Amino acid sequence: MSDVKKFMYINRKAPYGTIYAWEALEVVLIGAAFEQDVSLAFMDDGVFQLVKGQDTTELGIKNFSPTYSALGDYDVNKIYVEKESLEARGLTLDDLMPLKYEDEDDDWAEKDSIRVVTAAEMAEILEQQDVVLSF
Amino acid sequence: MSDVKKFMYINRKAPYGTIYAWEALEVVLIGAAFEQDVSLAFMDDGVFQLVKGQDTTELGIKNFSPTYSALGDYDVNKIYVEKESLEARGLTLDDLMPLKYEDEDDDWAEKDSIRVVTAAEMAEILEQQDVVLSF
Amino acid sequence: MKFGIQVNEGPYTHEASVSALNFVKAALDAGHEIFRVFFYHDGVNNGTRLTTPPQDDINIVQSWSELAEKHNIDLVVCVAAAQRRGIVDEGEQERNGKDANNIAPGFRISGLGQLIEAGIQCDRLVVFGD
Amino acid sequence: MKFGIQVNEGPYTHEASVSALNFVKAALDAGHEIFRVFFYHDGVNNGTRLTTPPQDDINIVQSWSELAEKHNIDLVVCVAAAQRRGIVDEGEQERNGKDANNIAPGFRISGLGQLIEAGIQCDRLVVFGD
Amino acid sequence: MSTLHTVNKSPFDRPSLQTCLRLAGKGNAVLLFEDGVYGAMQGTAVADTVKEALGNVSIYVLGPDLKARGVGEDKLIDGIKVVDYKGFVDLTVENDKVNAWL
Amino acid sequence: MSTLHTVNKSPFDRPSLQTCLRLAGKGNAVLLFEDGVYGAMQGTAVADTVKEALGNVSIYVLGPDLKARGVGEDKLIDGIKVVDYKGFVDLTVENDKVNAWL
Repeated sequence: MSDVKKFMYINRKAPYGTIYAWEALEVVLIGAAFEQDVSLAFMDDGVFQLVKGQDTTELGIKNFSPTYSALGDYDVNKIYVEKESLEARGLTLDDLMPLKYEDEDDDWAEKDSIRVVTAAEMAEILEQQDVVLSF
Repeated sequence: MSDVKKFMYINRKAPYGTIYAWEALEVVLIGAAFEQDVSLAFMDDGVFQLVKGQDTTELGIKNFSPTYSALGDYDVNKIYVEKESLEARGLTLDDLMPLKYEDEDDDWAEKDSIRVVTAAEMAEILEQQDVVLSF
Repeated sequence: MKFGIQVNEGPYTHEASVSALNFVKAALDAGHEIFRVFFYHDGVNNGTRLTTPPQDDINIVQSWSELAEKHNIDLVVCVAAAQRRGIVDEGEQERNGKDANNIAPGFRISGLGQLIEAGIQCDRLVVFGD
Repeated sequence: MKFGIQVNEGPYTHEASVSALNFVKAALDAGHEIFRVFFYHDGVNNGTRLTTPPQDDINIVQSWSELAEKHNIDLVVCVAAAQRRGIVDEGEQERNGKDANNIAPGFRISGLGQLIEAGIQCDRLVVFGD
Repeated sequence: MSTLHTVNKSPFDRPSLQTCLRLAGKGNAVLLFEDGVYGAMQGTAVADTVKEALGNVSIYVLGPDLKARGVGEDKLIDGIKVVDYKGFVDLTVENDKVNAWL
Repeated sequence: MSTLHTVNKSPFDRPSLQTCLRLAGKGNAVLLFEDGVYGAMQGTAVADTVKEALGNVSIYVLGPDLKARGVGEDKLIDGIKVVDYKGFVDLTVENDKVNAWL
């Protein structure tokens, strides 16, 4: 096994109703400092975490959704969203925040971090991981 | 409104996986001392609470299922179980603990506390309540 | 109208505490009475003064304490649920031989009868949970 | 084989703590090494010494403490999750100006890096949660 | 007696909404809040069930929870009414009791 | 690489089992424990889905959790194997990683 492991963070819960989404993101941010090969997967209600236009002002609690946009700066840019989960919830890529990163191997071109994948593709991605953290 | 209120305890969660079933039962036992008109409803995974033959020895945690059999002694004898929830889980009345009570208005005859009701009947029973506690 | 409130989940972990806080504030604003807030299950964790939430987020425990003081609201933590989860006041500390307590200002620990009483006395019982 | 264990839920509320305890015991019995148990989310509530569980039920906190002492297991409570939920050791007590602490014997409070490190160092990471 | 049913669970994660709609009496009111607000969205796998239920019960959704989740009011199923916390309190007063489908 | 998937949720209460079976690779192992053991029962609304999955993955169920819930081994879907905690540990060793479907 090489020194670098493939870490996958699986996000399957909606934001705000419970804290899992936010505390998972805190792990991802800390984990980014360890220079492993990091991916995030969003499926089931986890896809709701990425919906744009979140505004928690009237609830009086912290809106943590801007943090997703900062993931690219932490070199976290492989964000897989399951197509089947989006469809069951009436969502398309256009409903999600446009997460970007700058590709240092391609003259710092700005690219999309989010990749919508089918269940079959997601299954393959999961197979390739070394460590899976679930939230 | 009369002095006696109709209290309904709704149980919709499986036992042991989470504590809701057991802590709900603790409320029912304390509530029995207040001489209100008490009913219990079991639906969704709550019907699993009443399955007979529970044995937690190998898990090393408390088996609270014998407490259901004591409910009759606390004058808690209206226990409604939704038919549709049983059927979806492959269960019949025979799979449940035989909960009994002695009817003081009928020469202390031993009677069954559990009544399997359809969703439509359950809806009517819920309509008649004054206070609903949900677990 | 007289309201009883039941809170079944801990702060931050579940939105239930915040929903209950917002509901109680709106009910008070509309001139209703809050007879009691009863904390059950993990809801008892609303009553610890040892939390240090992030500075950019709501301080839920403090919000309850302030609300209780301002509007004289009865915040009751269930004793049985509290014992399982380590929420302790001075009386419980002594009774159970503990070397510390962690109850927050404005909260008191009492029995489940206080929940039933709220159900009997109040015009409405509203449950917030998971 | 070297195991890392993550526990995401509080004792009693969810079976996760008991499952993790039983898994750790079975792994030790089979001759494996437990590198670390990391308590996250409500899992941090496993680390309070202020619980008084019913006498006819398992004492989960004490079971962790005994296991840690007997097998020298590293029980780590996440500091960020602990601050939100009021789990405090002496260092945190001082740092956050609290008047008490409640950490149980054998537990220590540290950062999320300890979880990532467990993921890197261990042959297997097993997560227990809700 | 009229009942206010509250649903705080995502209909994609728990059976709460489905069970609530199966057991709510005719003319009752249902309030979707917390993660329950996702049940008010158009075009989802449960939208048809919810639309059908509108013939039996009144359905409300809590605005502050919608906004937190980025769900615009233009995304809601026709006939569902948005209320704020004051409206939530009013609903508990207008009905005789509250039944929380946790 | 072979994966052990763990499912600790009732298939009637959460989508965990369904999602796990949708995303588990061919030849992977699935362990049902805690409330997840209800997914191993015959004659339920999800039993056909589970039976079908047995063509793709191996399914195990944790005995101590079955007993706690009063589910006899005679009630299990054919082909599901019962393991104890030692067997759970062995499964995590035999597979390259563990994926918990919480």
